[in-house]
Amino acid sequence: MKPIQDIESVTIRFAGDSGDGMQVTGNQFTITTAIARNDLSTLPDFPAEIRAPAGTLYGVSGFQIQFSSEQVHTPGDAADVLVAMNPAALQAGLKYLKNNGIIIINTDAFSDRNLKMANFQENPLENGRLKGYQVFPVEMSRLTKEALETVDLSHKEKERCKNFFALGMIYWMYTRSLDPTVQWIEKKFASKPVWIEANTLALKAGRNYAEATEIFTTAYRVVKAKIEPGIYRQITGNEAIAIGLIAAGEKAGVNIFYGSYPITPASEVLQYMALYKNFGVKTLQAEDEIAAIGAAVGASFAGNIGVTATSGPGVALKSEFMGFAVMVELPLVIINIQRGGPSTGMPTKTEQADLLQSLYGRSGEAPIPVIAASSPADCFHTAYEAVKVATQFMTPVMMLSDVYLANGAEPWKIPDVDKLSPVDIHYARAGDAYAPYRRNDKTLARKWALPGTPGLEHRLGGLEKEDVTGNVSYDPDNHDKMTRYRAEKVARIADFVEEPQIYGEPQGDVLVISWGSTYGTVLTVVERLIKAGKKVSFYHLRWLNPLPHGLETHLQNFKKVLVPEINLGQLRQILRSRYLIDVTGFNKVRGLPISVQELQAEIEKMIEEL
Amino acid sequence: MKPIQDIESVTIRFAGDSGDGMQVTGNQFTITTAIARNDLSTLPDFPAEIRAPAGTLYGVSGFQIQFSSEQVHTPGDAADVLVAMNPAALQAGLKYLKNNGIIIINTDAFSDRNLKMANFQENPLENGRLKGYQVFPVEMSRLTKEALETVDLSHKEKERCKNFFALGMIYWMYTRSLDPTVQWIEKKFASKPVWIEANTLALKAGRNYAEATEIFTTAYRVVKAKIEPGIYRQITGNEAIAIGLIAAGEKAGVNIFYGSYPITPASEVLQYMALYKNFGVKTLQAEDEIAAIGAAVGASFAGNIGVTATSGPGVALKSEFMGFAVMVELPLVIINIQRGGPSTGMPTKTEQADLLQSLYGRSGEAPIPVIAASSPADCFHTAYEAVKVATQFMTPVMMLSDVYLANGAEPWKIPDVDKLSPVDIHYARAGDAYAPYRRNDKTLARKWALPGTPGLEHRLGGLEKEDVTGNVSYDPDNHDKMTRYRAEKVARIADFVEEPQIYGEPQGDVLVISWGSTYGTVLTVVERLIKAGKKVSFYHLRWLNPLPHGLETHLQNFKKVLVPEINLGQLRQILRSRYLIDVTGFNKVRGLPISVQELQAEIEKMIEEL
Amino acid sequence: MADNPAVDQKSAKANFASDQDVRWCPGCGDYAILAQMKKVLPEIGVPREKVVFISGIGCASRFPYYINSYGFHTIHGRAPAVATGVKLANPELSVWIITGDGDSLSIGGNHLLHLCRRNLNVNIILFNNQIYGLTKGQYSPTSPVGKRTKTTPYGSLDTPFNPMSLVLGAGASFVARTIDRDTKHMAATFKRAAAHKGCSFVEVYQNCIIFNDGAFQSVTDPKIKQENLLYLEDGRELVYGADNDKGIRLEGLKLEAAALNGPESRNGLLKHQETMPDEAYTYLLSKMTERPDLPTPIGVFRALERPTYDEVFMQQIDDVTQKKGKGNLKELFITGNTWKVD
Amino acid sequence: MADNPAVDQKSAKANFASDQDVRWCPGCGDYAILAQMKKVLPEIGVPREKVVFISGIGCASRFPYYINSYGFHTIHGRAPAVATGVKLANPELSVWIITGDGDSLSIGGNHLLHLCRRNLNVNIILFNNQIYGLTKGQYSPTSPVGKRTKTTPYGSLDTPFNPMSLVLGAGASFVARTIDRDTKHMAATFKRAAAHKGCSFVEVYQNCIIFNDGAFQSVTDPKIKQENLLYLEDGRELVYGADNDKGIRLEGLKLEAAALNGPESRNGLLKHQETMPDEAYTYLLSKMTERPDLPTPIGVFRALERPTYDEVFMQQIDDVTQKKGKGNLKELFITGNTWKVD
Ligand SMILES: Cc1ncc(C[n+]2csc(CCOP(=O)(O)OP(=O)(O)O)c2C)c(N)n1
Ligand SMILES: Cc1ncc(C[n+]2csc(CCOP(=O)(O)OP(=O)(O)O)c2C)c(N)n1
Ligand code: SF4
Ligand code: SF4
Ligand SMILES: [Mg+2]
Ligand SMILES: [Mg+2]
Repeated sequence: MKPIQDIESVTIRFAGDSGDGMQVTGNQFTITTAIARNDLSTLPDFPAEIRAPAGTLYGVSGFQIQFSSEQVHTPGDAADVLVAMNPAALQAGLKYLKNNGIIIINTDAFSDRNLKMANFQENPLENGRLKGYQVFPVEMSRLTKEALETVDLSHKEKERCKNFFALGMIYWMYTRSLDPTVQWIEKKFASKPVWIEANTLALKAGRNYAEATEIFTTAYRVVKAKIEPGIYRQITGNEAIAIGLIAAGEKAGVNIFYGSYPITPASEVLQYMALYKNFGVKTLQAEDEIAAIGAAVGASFAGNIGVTATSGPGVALKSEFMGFAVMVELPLVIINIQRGGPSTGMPTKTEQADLLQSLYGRSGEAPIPVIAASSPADCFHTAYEAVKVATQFMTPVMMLSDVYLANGAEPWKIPDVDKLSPVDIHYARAGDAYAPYRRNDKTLARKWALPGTPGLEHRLGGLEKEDVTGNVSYDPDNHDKMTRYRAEKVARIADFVEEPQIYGEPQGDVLVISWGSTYGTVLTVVERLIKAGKKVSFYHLRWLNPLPHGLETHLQNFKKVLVPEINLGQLRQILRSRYLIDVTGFNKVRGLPISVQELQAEIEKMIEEL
Repeated sequence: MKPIQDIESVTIRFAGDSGDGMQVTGNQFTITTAIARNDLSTLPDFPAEIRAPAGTLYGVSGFQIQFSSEQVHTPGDAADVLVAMNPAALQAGLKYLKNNGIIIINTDAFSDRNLKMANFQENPLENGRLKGYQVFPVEMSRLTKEALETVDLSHKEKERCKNFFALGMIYWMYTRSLDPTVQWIEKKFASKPVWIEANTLALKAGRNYAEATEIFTTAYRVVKAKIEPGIYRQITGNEAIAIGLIAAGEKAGVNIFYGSYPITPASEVLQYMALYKNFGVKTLQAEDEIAAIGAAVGASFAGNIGVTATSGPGVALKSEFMGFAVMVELPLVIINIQRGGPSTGMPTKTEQADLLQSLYGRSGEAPIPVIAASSPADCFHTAYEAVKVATQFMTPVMMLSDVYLANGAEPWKIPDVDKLSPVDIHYARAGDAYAPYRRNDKTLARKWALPGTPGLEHRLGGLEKEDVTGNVSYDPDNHDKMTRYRAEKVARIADFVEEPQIYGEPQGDVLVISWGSTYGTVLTVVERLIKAGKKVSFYHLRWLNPLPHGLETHLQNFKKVLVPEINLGQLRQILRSRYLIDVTGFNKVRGLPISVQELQAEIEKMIEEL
Repeated sequence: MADNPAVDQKSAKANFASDQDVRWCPGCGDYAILAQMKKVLPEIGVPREKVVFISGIGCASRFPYYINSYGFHTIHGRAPAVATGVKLANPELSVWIITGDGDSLSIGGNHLLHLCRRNLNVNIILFNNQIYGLTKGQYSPTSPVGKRTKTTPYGSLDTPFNPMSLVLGAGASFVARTIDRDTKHMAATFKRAAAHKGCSFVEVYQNCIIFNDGAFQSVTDPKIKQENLLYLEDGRELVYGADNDKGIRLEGLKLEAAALNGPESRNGLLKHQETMPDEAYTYLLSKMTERPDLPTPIGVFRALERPTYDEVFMQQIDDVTQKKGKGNLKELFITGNTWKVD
Repeated sequence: MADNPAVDQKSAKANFASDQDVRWCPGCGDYAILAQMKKVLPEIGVPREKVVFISGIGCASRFPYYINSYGFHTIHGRAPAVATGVKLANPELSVWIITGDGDSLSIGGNHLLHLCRRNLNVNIILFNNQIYGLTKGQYSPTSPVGKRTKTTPYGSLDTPFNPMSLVLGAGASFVARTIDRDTKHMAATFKRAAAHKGCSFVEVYQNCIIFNDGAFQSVTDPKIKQENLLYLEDGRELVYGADNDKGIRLEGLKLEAAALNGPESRNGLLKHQETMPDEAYTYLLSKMTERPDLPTPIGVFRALERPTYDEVFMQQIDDVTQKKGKGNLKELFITGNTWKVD
């Protein structure tokens, strides 16, 4: 046996042509790694094109995973290992690879044509271009076909199994069991036994090849991480949203009405919701974003919980109805899965630049509570909480996610259904003396009166309403009063929702504040800096509106406050205005998550300069 | 002759049924007053309903004018004189009247039916309800009919002249000449001589009645104000916008393309623009707000200057295209005539609550310069400047007005056409080596290449563009760079536009900062306070984005900074965030202008508490 | 029928009157429509609490405030979208959409047509006054070419929509027209709309006395209307005129007006069929208003049943539930690849 | 014609090729459409710099990037609005709208129809693949009932739009259909669209090989297409089938397929007329795709001239200018009641 070396954490990037099955490969590696009890985080990196011609640079499909014996919060800035199935994958993948990183290459794909398409003037395997990396050239296509000699498939079909050959090699390198993947193959191809045979053979052949050949000298082991006991599954942000919404609907005992119009990266949520009709979920693919939210508002009026999801350009279209929902004070959840903007922008790239739009993108004083998810699995809890607040306060709620969370996946500890917090709804009942705009003392919420209930007939609309009665009113003082009620109602949400906990000491040199998907990066950096003895702490905002009560004190307890954001400083602006504190921003608008390395460097510099 | 008393300034409110001709009466009084060389400011107050049933409270139509021998910046908080043509007008008008104010009443309209409709249990002329006012009851209907005895009109028609009778009385009271109105009547009814006779007779009868009857004891005189020499006309904000746009188009030598969808209070601008086709103005009443801005963007692409106007709910719909315009960097002017919100809100009432929407109501980082008009006449200059900046910087520009400016009118000193500042455009020319996104060093503007020009063929779109070439690019660093370019381009506008001047001393106790239509109120208050020896100064923001360079220094030179706004503190929030200064807000969201009195009280209190 | 239907009806009518002051202009055609609706509602057999009126923005759209049922005055052009949500959330409700020509054919055109194609079981009442009333007199997508309005001071250039052709092109299953001044006809038409299972579209010619008075004079002026109106009745020939002395027949694929002056002159007269499966017939009816030589048809153009959207929508939910079993959260949570950490 | 048309055409075609990599999926029907467009453009007699392609968002809408003319890739559904501004700003431009079935019939339906009614002189090419391509496979307003897609895992419930009936209902003056696989027919159809003065609407059946492969198999599969396709030619009888052995005749107001098996069997066959003023004829053609027993017509359904919007729009400006004199700023400023202060 070759020697086995223990290491703490590894980042692997699988890259190949869109047709090379890299997402399957990545997902299989992920599950196996999770079962081996490492902590992990993953990120697929799809091409923007639907199906680019084979071999092109823009057709490269990637999948990155970081796994560790410690806690992991990001898929890793840069990879230790790059698996490159063709020249384009190599070309595109090199910039993600660490110096001295490992490259495993399918040399069979290095034809002149493919090299040219990948913008290589010469074969990089031959001209020293890969100096400084540990290169493992493997004739994967040929070896796969050889291993499958006896299988009853065409040459072309056999070659399609080469991703399992590659996976087999990586399993050997990281001392992983093949069993979970073999079981998955058996289930997946249950109706096509020949493919079970082929894929399993390829997988094993890859493992055996790595074990046998002299080019692989060492295998690695990442020991088990301390992970909370429980049942886990791998979940993407979009899937988690769907499940969170359904859970909230079930807990409330109310049907979810999900009206949406497809848009990257939100379409998937509609696709998931449409599957779950047996939960009484109602899905409508409307003719546009306006109709989608309009139907959701209508459904809320009639007693379902209206939900709609979209991305930036769709939010713009929905904003008139969001203002309307503020006026009629009905429960509604609007989900914005942010992407690179402005305009059509970079639809498949991540960004956090819709925060100010969420807060202010409506005419008049139209306050809406805003909550943001911090990780793929957290999308479940965030969607759940959005529904809960929407019904409790009779208000539209905006939930923010982004491309990175939507497509990214991480292990989700499956919660106990019975322990989910209740979703309470205050209905007006037949027989009540109903005044549509009479408010609850504490929440300021009005009551929900459902059409169909005798005696509660009433009329709602977008014109200003008289306090209590809800009749149309142009009275100046009433308008001022109602405007302040609407603001105060949203402000009071802070009295009811859980406050975030500060991570690290309650005072020190630098407080890092984040929101949304930068959570993982910031947590990783702050953990490292604390380990290194720096006086750095971390406060992650879940609700962006209203801000938590405790925030102000925290801000005052640090010499510097840093807000890293994938925008030009939107939360920073809010905090400065609200607390008059000279908050510093760290802003990269590159369509990519902020990297651990660059953020760490920034904070270290900040501390030095104190 | 009765005695004549000199006074400095007067506020009169004409009020009657929608059909009573109060707007005509008010406008005539205004012109006559302007010709008599008083400074003045006016405000019509239409009912929200199209045509409410006669005699109802919500059918009252009002017109208020303040005129003075000093400068006047508002139509006056409260009236010295109320002309009430019926009980509803009295009921609705009382709250606008000063204690001990004068009420001139058409007693003929005080039937039981009318009293009831006006919510009077008893006749207020009889039950002492009007104690504390100087009441002048006049049988206007009867007297008018009598005066018109010889005229060949029906009784009903004759009665319709009673507004001129009322106007005649007021002319006597303020020692005004009847000539301007007589001339106007002659022109207006040139084709209907019987109406010339009738209205002129009524006017004179009113004057003579006031002169003769004993109930009017004193006439008043407001001496001439110091007014800049020039030719003047009365202009409303909406008309001024139309003329400003046309002037800018003429100066630029480019057709204005005005695409719009009717909405209160912006429809009038379309109505004016549609009249001026002989200026080559192109108007399109589109199928909705989205199509309206879309057509405007298309027109800008093809070489016209695209303009669109709307109000809050329409801005929401236009926001996707505004983001698109940011991306394609074409000149475009979006005018938002703000009204009470959120949602349909209070469509005929004024508000300043769309500032944050203007700044942030788009997905992604999508900066748009924002300019706000300060008075009806200033709408001319603001619209002109919006076009100028849009073409110079190749950017959409948002111009803000509001209901108060849109409907309000004031004397406009007609500018010298030849002295209007030039509107420069930088075209790419046939033969140029055109790179669509190559930028001007100073303005960062790209050049405008018009379809039809050989050799400049190029393609624009909403996807992120590569620097210089404008090709579609998903490159991370390019995106960051372009995002910052777009922000920087807007920031640089501050280097080119005129800085506002501070009014009052450059340092002191309180600096009042305003934007938009609160200008008049703030100026009036600050003038008074300075006269009273207070250390108060005033800085009015014309551009809200970018903010002027000099602002920061001013902010630091005062102990307190106050921002009065008809919203919950939107500019205040921007200033706090930008300058970290504890700016105080004065916020009334009542659908009405802030009153001079309440603001003055607030500032006085502030100074006391210093 | 009750013993004293007159009294019953009156009380029932009051039953649907809300406590809000009606604020249309005196003389507006909207009043007559409101009166008929309040009269019809008690007769359609749906209790007040199950009736929902949904409107956009415009004079017409104030309607819901004046009916004592559930009401939703939404945003400009979007009532069909909101109604879709309401009906799918609770298919038992009787849903009425009230809209104007600007609301439904200008800004809201798309939603209206998608509603028609989906065939949601709701009733759409379009108050067509060929003008924007609430915003004070701009032209609308149904204003005729040449019309001078505030925004077309030199005459409108836009060919108007033919609302009937448009909704037929979108597949509407029930299409009818009535007139504000013809109260009985209007009441009958509303009842037919209510009775139709599917999306009912009713165009009401409505006079805006302030900004477009007399737009429909040719069919409302008692002196001339008989010559210009064709009452559609299922199974009856297309005959009109004060003395029923004119008829419509088909020449090739074209409609022609014919004088009826003898028994054989009736040959070839078209007979109205609401359920005519031939697309062309109803379409030709819709086009009659574009032909100065033909009368304006009013009544039910088409009443064809096909599955309603709410029906198949709920059915699919039931089917899936039947097949998969009622959803169970615990099971949903543990779908996919799971693993256990102890 | 040039001496060597082949060469000329080739160079001209290259002339309209842009320098951008074409990024549709290999095998997508869009490639064929692009190729034909590049072939046709040099032949319509408009120089490159006067050609503007305007699109919304979708796979189809990437089209402008690949043509070396002026191009504008705008926002989802709104190309007709943008095109309206472009054409009115400069009526000399040859304006082409490229759109998908989702872009133009879902989110953009209203703009499309308003464009048709106004009859702006532009060309609309709708790539109908009965699916949302760019967003990866959701159903569209032209997907058939029962279609399983990503958002309709249990089958679609929405009755699809018939794009042809819809634009006819809106008053479109030129309506045609062609197929990505029939390159010659496509080229000819594009030329006809370009030649039409007014708003030309062309539906192109386009195969999305990834998400909806074979949607138009019945009219593209060489083995069966002859039986399912009806080529419309002005003045020619409605005859189809591999051996021209079938025809369409009118039974009352209904179309019927008839076997042609003798001279007298041809009696009563309909003859195609692009300029048929009878509304019903073209409408019946549009409805043929809803009839399983009838073939799918392709070619020009209708080409009727009526005044174009850009024409009357510019004319009105001229007329007013003629009447009032060219606008003069100084005069404009001093309009209304003025007074002088010295
Ligand atoms: C988004 C938006 N755009 C524009 C308006 C202004 N608006 C209100 S009603 C209306 C049109 C009214 O015409 P119509 O629908 O025919 O109704 P009518 O008043 O004639 O009954 C318009 C343009 C609005 N309220 N909201
Ligand atoms: C406002 C907005 N909503 C949604 C989208 C997402 N989107 C892009 S293209 C598209 C539909 C594409 O379908 P189709 O128009 O048929 O074009 P195809 O891709 O099939 O050619 C959608 C929903 C968007 N870009 N913008
Ligand atoms: S404006 Fe016209 S439609 Fe509106 S209420 Fe008045 S009369 Fe009726
Ligand atoms: S997804 Fe379909 S329509 Fe889009 S490029 Fe691919 S094959 Fe063509
Ligand atoms: Mg109308
Ligand atoms: Mg499509």
